[in-house]
Amino acid sequence: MRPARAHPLWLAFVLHRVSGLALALFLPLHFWVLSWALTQPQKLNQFLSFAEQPIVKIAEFGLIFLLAVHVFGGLRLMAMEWLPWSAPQKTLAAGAIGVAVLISGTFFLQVV
Amino acid sequence: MDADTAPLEVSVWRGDAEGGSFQQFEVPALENQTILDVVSWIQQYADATLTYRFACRVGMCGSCAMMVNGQPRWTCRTHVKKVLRDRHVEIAPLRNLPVIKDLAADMDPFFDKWIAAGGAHRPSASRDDPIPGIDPADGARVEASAGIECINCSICYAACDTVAGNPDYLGPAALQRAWTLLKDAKHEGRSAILDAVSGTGGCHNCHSMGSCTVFCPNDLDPMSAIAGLKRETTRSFFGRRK
Amino acid sequence: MLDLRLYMLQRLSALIMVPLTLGHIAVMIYAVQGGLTAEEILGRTQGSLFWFLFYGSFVLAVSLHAAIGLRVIVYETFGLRGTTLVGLTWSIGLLLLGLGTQALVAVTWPGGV
Amino acid sequence: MSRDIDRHDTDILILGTGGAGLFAALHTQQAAPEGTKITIAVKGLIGKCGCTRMVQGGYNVALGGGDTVERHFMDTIEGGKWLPNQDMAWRLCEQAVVRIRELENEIGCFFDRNADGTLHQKAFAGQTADRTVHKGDLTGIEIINRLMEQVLSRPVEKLQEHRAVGLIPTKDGSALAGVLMIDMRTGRFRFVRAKTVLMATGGGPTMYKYHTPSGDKTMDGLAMALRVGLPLRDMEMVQFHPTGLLAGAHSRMTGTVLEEGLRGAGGQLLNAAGQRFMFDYDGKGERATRDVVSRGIYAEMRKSNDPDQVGMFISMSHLGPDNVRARFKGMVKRCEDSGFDLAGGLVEVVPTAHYFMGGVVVDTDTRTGLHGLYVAGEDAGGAHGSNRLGGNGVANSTVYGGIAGDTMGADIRKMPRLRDPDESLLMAEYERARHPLSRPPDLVQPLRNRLQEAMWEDVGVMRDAAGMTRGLSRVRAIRRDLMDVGVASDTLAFNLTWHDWLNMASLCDVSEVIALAGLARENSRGAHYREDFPEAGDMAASYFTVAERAGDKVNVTRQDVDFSIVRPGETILPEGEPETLVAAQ
Ligand SMILES: Cc1cc2nc3c(=O)[nH]c(=O)nc-3n(C[C@H](O)[C@H](O)[C@H](O)COP(=O)(O)OP(=O)(O)OC[C@H]3O[C@@H](n4cnc5c(N)ncnc54)[C@H](O)[C@@H]3O)c2cc1C
Ligand code: HEM
Ligand code: SF4
Ligand code: F3S
Ligand code: FES
Repeated sequence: MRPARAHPLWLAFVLHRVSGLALALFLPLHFWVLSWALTQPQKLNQFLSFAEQPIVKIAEFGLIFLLAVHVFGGLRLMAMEWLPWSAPQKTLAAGAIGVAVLISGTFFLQVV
Repeated sequence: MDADTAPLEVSVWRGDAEGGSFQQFEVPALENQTILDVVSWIQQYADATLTYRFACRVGMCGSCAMMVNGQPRWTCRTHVKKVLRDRHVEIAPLRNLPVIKDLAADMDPFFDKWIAAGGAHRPSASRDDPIPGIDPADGARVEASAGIECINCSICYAACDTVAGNPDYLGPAALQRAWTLLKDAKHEGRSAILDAVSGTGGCHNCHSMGSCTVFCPNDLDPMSAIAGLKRETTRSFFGRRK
Repeated sequence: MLDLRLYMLQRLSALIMVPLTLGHIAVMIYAVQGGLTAEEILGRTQGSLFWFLFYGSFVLAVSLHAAIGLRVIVYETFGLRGTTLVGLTWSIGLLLLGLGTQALVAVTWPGGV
Repeated sequence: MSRDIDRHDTDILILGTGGAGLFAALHTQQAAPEGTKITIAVKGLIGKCGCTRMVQGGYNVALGGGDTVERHFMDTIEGGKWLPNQDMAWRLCEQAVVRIRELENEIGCFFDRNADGTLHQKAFAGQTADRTVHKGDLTGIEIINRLMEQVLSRPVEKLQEHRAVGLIPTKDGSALAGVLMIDMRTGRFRFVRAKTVLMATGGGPTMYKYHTPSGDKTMDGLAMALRVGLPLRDMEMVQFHPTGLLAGAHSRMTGTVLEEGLRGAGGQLLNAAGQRFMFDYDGKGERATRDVVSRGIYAEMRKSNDPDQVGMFISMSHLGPDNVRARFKGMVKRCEDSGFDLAGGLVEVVPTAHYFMGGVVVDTDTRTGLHGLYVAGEDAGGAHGSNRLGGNGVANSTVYGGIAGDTMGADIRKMPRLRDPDESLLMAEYERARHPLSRPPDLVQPLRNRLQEAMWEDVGVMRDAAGMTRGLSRVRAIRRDLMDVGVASDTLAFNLTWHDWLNMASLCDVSEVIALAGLARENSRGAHYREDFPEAGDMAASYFTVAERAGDKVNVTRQDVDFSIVRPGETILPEGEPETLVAAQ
């Protein structure tokens, strides 16, 4: 009994929620790893070299992608809410994802 | 029987507030048949106890909305051809509202929220005053007029996942009505509207999913109206009320 | 659920984070060239008031922002409400703030503590 | 058994939430003393049923610019072919001016404006001034939505999906005690006592094969009034709208209105051979008044008499499909949803029963002959005589609904207590409504189809004595058969089939009166056209019909029209006033 939701704005919402959620789950881990800098720098280094593995790179790519998607998606939302209403929301949503792909792509190209 | 005259296979949700399940019916396929006609045929000829609701038959009263193949629709204006999948169609009561019986939902929560959103006009003049001259092309009036033809059918309310998850949320139609009043030069005490839509169930809960706008059979755009409310409330938050 | 106050907090914290996250991503793109080491990171950040303020405001903003965001998700998907919900919001916020501060100190405090 | 009836008390009870019911609720709240309990009961959901919501064209009101209340009044009287109760018509025209200001200023409606900010007004057929205020072609939605909001936001008790089944007088018969209802959602009976009751259930000639009103309207009010012995006037007067959609007998879309404006804009009516025919019937062609065009289409249908090709066609495409699509967006979309191409193709149309001019005899304050009972809106007879002008229907329901509210609010001050019902009459109504529950279940719908055929064929657009007599016996036979059709009684909660049965009972009872009144009027006026008496008769000797039940019989008598304001052939317009202010099309 769910309405068909496969329309662009709903997908944009899901993407924003999933990315937000993923970021919120990732962030404590990130903070934790960083805090090793103080107490166990060698462990941090171990981690960082472990992070050189391709599979981890791909995961990082995903993470940056999510962050970018979330940021630009969020900007889109705030633009829609606060700036005088502009109709082509769907284009904006797509644009935000596009930019995200671009940035994370750049990042990916940098690391490999 | 050829493909055109083979009966329709219709799954209809039967039950009440306690719960229920789908029941199958075979309904003769006829020309110019709407989903309301299908449901009516079942009640008139197959199962006299089937409950549903309609009044105007032409998309004006907004009392015949149901879920058709999982999507909210005015059944009186939904041609069978448009929704038939392989001769099959599934009909259920409108989502996000309590069920009274079978296909009839209880619309009271929807209207309670309409009022709670400040959706009733407050007069700034009386019957003894002349009718105010208002330029129909005035910017605010154009915005009000864009949302005024809502027939409170609750389709958008049923389509919205925020409503599904958040029982306090006033929902798209009520908020859109509040927006039209905010833009109505005749409405007294417009700041009261901003308060009414800023509470725990207010416009700020909307995630701009846009299903309301996609599904509104009247081509209205509650999502933009809600965005407008967010903008105005934000402005007043910073004390830049005009 | 979300009233105007929480909404403004979430949006404002998001706005603060926009330049911060974009800046962070930019630095990362630059920094990862040739791999990352702890020394490299710390060399850049330790003892820098700029980076302290930069990441400090991020930690503050994100604690607020994520706590409110998760509160909405938990409310809408699990129907949690009342004091449980408020408690959960605060716990998430404080957890993030705590871990964040720890990381912040680790990365930016001059010469370690 | 009376234990099966919930008892409930209120001070003021309103039946129906159309323009009349909702306005009454608001006005009575303003007029009644503090602490008066007001209850509104309705067969559907508040504001979402009834016909006021379906008003397209608009609201007649004289707002200057040359137009006057006098001119509106004269149009109403002449439109009604001198049969209207003139005092009622006058009050309608006069109060419409106040009501429209109230709708705009207090209720919050916004009607279409001219570029200079004044109200836009247009002319329906039969009017001599641009008088009709509107909101696009969805005027009723604007009016009812705004009214509904006002009522929903006030402390009025709401009994939704409560169907009134009987008016219950006191033991001595001198006054109304209350109303017996069925709470449709639970299927339980509820008797509501009230000091004053407004009946505003909106008539609704849905006993015709083709009809426009909403599905909830089935003449319940007039059938109830008949049973308590109230006189009903002008019962032969059924207005047909010329262009109802024909989509097949099985579709609820059938009969719904294709708007008047289509013909106004130049839409053409074609027969099966693709030829225009309206000029054979009237010099104005498709732009003639509703009754004339309805008869033209009906006559043409009878001529062709082809069971496979029943209706005529409306054609718009010569105006340019894109132009039509732009100008009649809603109509084009509506047709499209039901599978027709209005902009580019042909849409099959038939005359369709639209409005019921007949109703309960009331005074200009909506009081009836039964103390405590008030009637307003389409349930009340008199204001329109033999024909209602387009735009006078919603004006009538809102004006008189408000007046009813004011009157009840004032009268209740003189009514210190609730009255007790005649328990035996209460039980009789209860038994009447339960009748089908003790018979073997059978289908109700075939009877409804039979009734609609009979009324359409024999008491429809064109009538004669033989036809109406035949119609009468067909209706009576159907009524008898109805008494043998049962409804399964295991689930009474929201049992629509039970309500279909009750609808049929009301429709049959009123259909019989329509045929009797039709037989009693031996001339042709307005909506009533007799092929055996095609002349209008002497205007100065105009009479209206009054039907009243006596025992098991309904008697129809004739009463002379009281020309209290203006006599036929005269006018109250000042000398030298032009005949019409409408620029010739
Ligand atoms: C399609 C259409 C278009 C029209 N267009 C115009 C127009 O452009 N201009 C114009 O002036 N007029 C128009 N009319 C006529 C106009 O709508 C009516 O004259 C007027 O609105 C009647 O108002 P009312 O309040 O008397 O009844 P309604 O608005 O019909 O309301 C009747 C109410 O009574 C309720 N009811 C019925 N039976 C019971 C019962 N047993 N117990 C409890 N409640 C009951 C109904 O559910 C409903 O709520 C149009 C009518 C139709 C059908
Ligand atoms: C940096 C810029 C950021 C911006 C502009 C931003 C913007 C937003 C906005 C506008 C919302 C509200 C969405 C809605 O109500 O529909 C939101 C929700 C959310 N954000 Fe962010 N955000 C940012 C960063 C982050 C970060 C870093 C995290 C993770 C820790 C995060 C986690 C969340 C979560 C969990 C939600 C809730 C999602 C939901 O309600 O569906 N955000 N964000
Ligand atoms: S906005 Fe559209 S979908 Fe929602 S209630 Fe109004 S008409 Fe229906
Ligand atoms: S679907 Fe719901 S979330 Fe907002 S944009 Fe519409 S109300
Ligand atoms: S029956 Fe009125 S909108 Fe469908």
